[in-house]
Amino acid sequence: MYHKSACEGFQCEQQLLESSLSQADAGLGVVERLVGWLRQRSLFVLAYGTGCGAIEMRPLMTSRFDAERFGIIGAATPRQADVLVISGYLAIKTLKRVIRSYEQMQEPKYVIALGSCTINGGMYWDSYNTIKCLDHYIPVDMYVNGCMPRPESLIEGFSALQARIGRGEPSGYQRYRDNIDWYKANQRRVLGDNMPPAYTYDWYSGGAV
Amino acid sequence: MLHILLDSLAMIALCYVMGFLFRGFYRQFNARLQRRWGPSIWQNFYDNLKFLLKSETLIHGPMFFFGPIIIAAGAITTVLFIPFLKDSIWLQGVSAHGNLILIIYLLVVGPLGNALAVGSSGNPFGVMGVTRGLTRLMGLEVPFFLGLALVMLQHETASVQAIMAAQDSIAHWNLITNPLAFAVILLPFIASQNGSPFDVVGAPVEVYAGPRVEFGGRLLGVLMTQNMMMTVAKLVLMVDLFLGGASNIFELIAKAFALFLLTTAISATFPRLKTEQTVDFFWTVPLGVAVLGVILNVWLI
Amino acid sequence: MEFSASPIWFIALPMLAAFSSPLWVRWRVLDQLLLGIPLGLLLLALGLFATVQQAPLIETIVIAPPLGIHLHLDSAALLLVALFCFAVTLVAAFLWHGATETHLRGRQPFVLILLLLAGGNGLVLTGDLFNLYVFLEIAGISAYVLTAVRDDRPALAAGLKYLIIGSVAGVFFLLAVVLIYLQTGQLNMAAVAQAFAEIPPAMQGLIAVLALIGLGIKSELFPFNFWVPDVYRGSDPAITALFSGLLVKAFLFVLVHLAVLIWIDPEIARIWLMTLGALTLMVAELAALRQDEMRRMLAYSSLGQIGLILLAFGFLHESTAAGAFFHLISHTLAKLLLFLVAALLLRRVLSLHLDALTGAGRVYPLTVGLFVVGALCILGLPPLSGFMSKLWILQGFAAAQTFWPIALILVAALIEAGYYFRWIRVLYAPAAASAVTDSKTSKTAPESWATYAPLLLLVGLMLLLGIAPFVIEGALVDAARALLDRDLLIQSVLGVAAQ
Amino acid sequence: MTTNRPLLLKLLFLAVSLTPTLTLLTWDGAWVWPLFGEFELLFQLEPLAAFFLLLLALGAPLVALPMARGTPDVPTYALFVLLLLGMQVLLLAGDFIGLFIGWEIMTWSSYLLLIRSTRATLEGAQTYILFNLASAFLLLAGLLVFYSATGDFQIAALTEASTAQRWAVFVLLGLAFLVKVGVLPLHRWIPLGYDQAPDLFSAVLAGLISKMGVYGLLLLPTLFPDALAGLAGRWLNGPTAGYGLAWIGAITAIVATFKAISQQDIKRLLAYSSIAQLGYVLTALGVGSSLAVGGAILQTLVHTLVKLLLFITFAGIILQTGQRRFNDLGHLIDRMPVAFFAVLIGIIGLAGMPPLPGFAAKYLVFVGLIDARWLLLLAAMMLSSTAAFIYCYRLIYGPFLGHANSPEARDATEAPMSYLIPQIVLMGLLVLLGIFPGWAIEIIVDPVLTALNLAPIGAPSWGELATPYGGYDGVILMTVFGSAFVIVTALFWLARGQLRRAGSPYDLSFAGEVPTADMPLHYGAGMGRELRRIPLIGWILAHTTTGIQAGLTRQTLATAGLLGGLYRRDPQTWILLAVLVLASVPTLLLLNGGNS
Amino acid sequence: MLELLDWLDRPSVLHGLHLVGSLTLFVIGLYGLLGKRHLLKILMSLALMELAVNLLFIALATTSGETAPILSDGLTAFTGMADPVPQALILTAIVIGMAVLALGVSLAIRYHRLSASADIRALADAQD
Repeated sequence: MYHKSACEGFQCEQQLLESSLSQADAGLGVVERLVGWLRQRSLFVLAYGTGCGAIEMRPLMTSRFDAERFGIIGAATPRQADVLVISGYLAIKTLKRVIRSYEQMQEPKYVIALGSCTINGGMYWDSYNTIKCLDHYIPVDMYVNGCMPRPESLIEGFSALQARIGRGEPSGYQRYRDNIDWYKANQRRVLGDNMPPAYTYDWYSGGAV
Repeated sequence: MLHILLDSLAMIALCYVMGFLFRGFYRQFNARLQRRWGPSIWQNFYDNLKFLLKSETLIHGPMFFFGPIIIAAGAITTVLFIPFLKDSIWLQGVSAHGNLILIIYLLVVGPLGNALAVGSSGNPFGVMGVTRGLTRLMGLEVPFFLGLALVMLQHETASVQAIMAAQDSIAHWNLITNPLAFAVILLPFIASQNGSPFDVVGAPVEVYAGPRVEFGGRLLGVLMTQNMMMTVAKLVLMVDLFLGGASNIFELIAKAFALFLLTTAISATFPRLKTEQTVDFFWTVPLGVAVLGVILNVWLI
Repeated sequence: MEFSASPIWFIALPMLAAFSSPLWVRWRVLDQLLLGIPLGLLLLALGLFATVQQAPLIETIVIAPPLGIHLHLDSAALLLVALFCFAVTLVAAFLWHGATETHLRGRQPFVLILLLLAGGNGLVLTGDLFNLYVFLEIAGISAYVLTAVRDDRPALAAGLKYLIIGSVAGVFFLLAVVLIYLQTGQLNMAAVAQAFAEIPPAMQGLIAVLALIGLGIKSELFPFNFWVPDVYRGSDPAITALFSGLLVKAFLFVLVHLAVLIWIDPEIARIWLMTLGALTLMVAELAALRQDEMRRMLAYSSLGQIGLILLAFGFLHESTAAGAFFHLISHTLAKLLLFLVAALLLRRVLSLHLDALTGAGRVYPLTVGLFVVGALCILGLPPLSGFMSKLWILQGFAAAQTFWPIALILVAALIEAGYYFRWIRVLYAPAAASAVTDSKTSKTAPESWATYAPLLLLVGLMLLLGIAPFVIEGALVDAARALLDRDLLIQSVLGVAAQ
Repeated sequence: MTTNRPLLLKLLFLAVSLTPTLTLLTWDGAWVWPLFGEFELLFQLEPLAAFFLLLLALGAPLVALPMARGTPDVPTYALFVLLLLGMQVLLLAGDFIGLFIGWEIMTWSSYLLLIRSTRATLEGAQTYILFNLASAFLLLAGLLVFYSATGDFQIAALTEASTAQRWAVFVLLGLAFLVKVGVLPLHRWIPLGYDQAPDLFSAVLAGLISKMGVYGLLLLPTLFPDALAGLAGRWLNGPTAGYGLAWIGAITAIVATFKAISQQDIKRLLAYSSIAQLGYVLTALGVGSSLAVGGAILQTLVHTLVKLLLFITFAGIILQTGQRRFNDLGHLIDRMPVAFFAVLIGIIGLAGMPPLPGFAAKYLVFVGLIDARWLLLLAAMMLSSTAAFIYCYRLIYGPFLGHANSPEARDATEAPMSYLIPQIVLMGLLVLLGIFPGWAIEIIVDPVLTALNLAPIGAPSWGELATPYGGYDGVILMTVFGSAFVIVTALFWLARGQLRRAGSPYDLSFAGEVPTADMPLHYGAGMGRELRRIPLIGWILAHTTTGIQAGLTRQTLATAGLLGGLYRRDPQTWILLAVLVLASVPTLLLLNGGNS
Repeated sequence: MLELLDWLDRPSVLHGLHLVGSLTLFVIGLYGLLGKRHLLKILMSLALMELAVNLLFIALATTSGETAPILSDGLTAFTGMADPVPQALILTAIVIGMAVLALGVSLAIRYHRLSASADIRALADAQD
């Protein structure tokens, strides 16, 4: 948990990431197991073409690699999507759209980040207008490394995500919900006043209807 | 009472299962045509259940919530007003209290209810989709209804059961005795199934603007469910009207599947039309054939 | 002196009263007499209906016809006389209460209105052609002066115009009378009627055309009625009400009467009269469409109705003629109402132009409401009398299987609706024009109910005749019979049957 | 006591508005009023007229109630009472004179009511009155022809008339009633009039006055011995003359529907939809069979209820917001829920969807058309009734869904109680009739059919609508649909997960963008515009009769100017003309051979 | 010469001459009415026309040799007298014509005083 009193800056973020990834299996009931199984068999992907990685989504979806056989299929709008794929570097201008799209997705929702740029900025590490570490802004469930990662690795990534879903492991959206202040603070740091409107997430703190 | 309840449940269940399996088949069929493996035939179940089990659903007000409910209720009502079997007390629903014209109108009750929900979401893209849908409906309904009217005229009744009962052998199938009517109806029927090439309205993946743009979570699951049921309901209606109905459930499935295969083949072959092209097409080709059919049926016979 | 119910009273009494006006001025009973005389005559006329129904009253002056002059009071004449007396009574009542215009008070209008009444009555009653000419001029002269009585530029211009065109009409009519006398040696209408057929046809035609022009000008028929809008526009609306309600009707009656009486062949008379009527109707209604001045518009509408009445009379059938009489009455009622409304409006606003009256209905609801009622009556919309009279005429045509006049009348009514409803719409326009409200404050005149009483009486009569036309049915049918039955008239005057 | 005067006035007005009800309940026997000659007015209540009187009895108090709101407007009250009087005279009349009197009183009093609106333009008012008077005069002409054939004005069959007379009566009276109903191309007064009339009065115009045209059209076949078939024989399974009428109705319905779709103003849209709906009625009347006429009667009833409901509701909305264009309203569903349900019920009735009685009416008409084997007409009707879905959707989307597009729409509140009560009553009636179509057939339609010498349709039970072509049961339909609705809702609530309401109307899936208030998010104005790309619709929408009418007006005015030019102000010209006539007549006679 | 006078005395010739003369007068009056613009001239023309009609009447109603229709000493029978009716009528007509003319002239004078114009076109130009 992120508490301002407990830690400061980079250490806290590191701590947060480690704790979420290393969470142990909770005891799952039959229903949860079934639900998880169904969820992992059907992933609707909002393939948001933010960067050059978008080019790799086409072979993934079409006949060559045919992601549909794993139940992975495109979705037109964030409302229907389960997985948000951030395909490559993320300009600050795009970040706002990505955040908004992510917040508009219905839980449970997952994020797959594609390529090195999302991990550490990659070749844009010193660019003034790309973000370096996506995880500071939205919770990433799966990083797929490479520049660019080939469709095979993407499938690998999806499989890993599916496995995690099947196991019922807590995923990024819960983290986002729990640490909304931190994420928002980070977002505000790069976006300034140009933040997405608050009404898409403010019910996190206000309680559900 | 209990009989009707059981019967209704059986019809709904049959529709649900048949619908998802048929759609699953359709996906796989399409994938094979595209030299892919395609998803499992059960994939639609997974999708549907996943949506029904989403933990969060966003609504835009009460009407938005009730829209999918109305459309689902409409689908169930439609299913129950269509007799599935002939000469049987099972799978009849309440079809004795309805008729063909009522069914035609019931087919559009749901979509219109859903259109309200789309409107109340406030998303202009959704409303654009609704307008496209209504436009397509306007286009397809004319030849569709005219074809049905030819059948009604032929049998001088609007009761589906009576029409079914009249087709006691293959030679008396309306497909044989009134092929023009079938020819008229086939393409509008595909359009009413939201099948390619007339599927620009609710293109599930490619087109952003469609009636479902704001639906997510469990509401989308409800929408998918009714869609599958409606598909089967329309297929069964066609079987009843043109393929002589069915005496048992296997015959029903076989005939419905045959018809489904035909529509699938057509869908997979032709590229998508724009809405106004669709309407224009329906008002020229099928309507032209229908007028021909009217001339043949009314004046020459 | 024993009072006898003689037709001479209808002419003599107003004349006597008019000529002894200095006396009345001294006694200050001008207003009372102006109201009382026509009212008395009206009562007299009403009392005479039963008598006249039996046989026409004939008053010979000095020598018996055909040599002498006689007054011939039959049902038709009596109906008109009663109508004229009523019209004058009503206008007198209107003028008595709250006529703010000084030129409409006092001796001059008193004399002139009574003379007009005498002239009108004389025109209708007389049985002698030259006497007819004299009454024509009496009525004419009083009308010229009444037109000009306001004594300002427009009124004088209108009066002069009226005088010139009226004198021309007089000359033409006189010429016709002269020719008739020269040809037949007779002036008595009945005698002329007997002798007319022996005149050479060409001369018959010439006489007919001359008389037609003379009377056509006076009775405002189409190719001769171009003066009407100007004169109606120039004179005071209250006076114009008399012209439209009294004078024209008298001349029209004379025209039809002479045509029926003198012209042997009813077919030719029918063609001429109906053609003229139809032309007058259509041309006037169409021309009225673009009028932007209320008095002009009413003038054209009046012309149209005259055409309609002539069309119905000209058919020379009993039922259309009865309808025409009815329409004559209801037109008089409506036009009185409309012109008096115009007079009322003119007391408050400076101009009766369409633009100046925009939104007047929201400022003067009662006055403009009365205008609407009058317009509805003219248009022949139930439940007002205009509807019943039109229906009567139309069913007369329908019963005779003649459909072109029906089509014509209905089309004309539609055109008429076009402009009347335009006026109504503008009068009730939502944006109350500042002109109306401004002039109200400047020329304010609190109106008493007495001012409206005559108008409301008119509305009541329209409603009564519209809902219960049977109350005057007998009089109308008798009048139509008397007008159209040539033989009966000749017999009653000369004591012999017509040839 | 002066303080109570407005209240007393209102109460009096409301009481008078109940007179049609009173007439309907108490009028029996015949009342004769003499006119002149052998003519007399005969007032008696025939079953056909009783049906229309029922509509009047329903509509009048429901409109009067909201009308009585606010400071008393005496002229309006008086004119409304006159209007009611006129319509009652029309309906009670047993002869054509009475019918015509009622017709005319209705016409001019409605005109005077119409121009009380501040929106009425000269063009609109003139169009309204001239079309209506033209209709009245056609009626008059027709009944004069009728009189010339029978020598009587009593409404009875023309047994001894020649063919020419029959056709004349048919064409003249038919045209008169068609103008009132507003078929194309005689419809132009309807959009203008309905649009510009005072908002509540539009309800009367659409709901009641136009029905008098239907009354006339129903009366028309009774004038001929063999109904419409007596005119020109039969075609397929129905009367030939009716086939023409039916096509007029169908084309009217199609064109008016597309025109309605393209309107931007609510009241204009409703006006065009009225034209279209009455087009269906005309089609059904053309068929002339018991089923179709029954459908027509039911459709008349439904259309009255629906149009009253919609116009009163929208009058309430206009009252509350001052806006009347689709683009200026929006998202009133939260603030005016009753109005929303009223319009919802209204459009379901308008579109003829089950389970409301509009469907029963359409069902009967469809079956009638199939029975008559007039299938092309069926297609035409189907086209217009499915296209009607689009304008129905606009009706509910524009004002109630989407985004509030004006400040007034943003802060509107529900209309006053006097508007809501009629809405609720009408909604209840519609739903009731929808659930019990058989009842409507038994009680309302069959007496009229019997009076028209047609076989009654009959109904085995209240809920069931039965025809030789099969039927349906409104109760079962409603039960099944209701249970399905309840079950699905219950299942939905039982399933896991939470529902969350969007925090803002702008929380939209918008391709990642954030929509703002200045974006055109409300799709109220442009809806249906893309239909123009369909050739047929594009052609229809590109053509109007405005030009014809304007041309006619221009020509008439030009003629008027020409003739007015004759009326010069110069006395010498007048004299010259007189002299010319004097000179020309002998010349003409001479040329003619002097044989006069 | 006497023959000429006798010829002229023949009723047909005399009447013909009177007819032509009075019609000429009538036409002159008509011309003045149509062609002149001054109000007084117009009124004079009117008078002229009326005069023509009167003349025509008188002239055609008598033939030469007839005496005045006055019963006096020696003249006790109606034979050989002119028809008295036209003369009586014409007297009336002249009086009426006088009255109209006087009225017209007085109106014209009033009008001239008010508008400083005696042109008939000015009358026509009076606008609303």
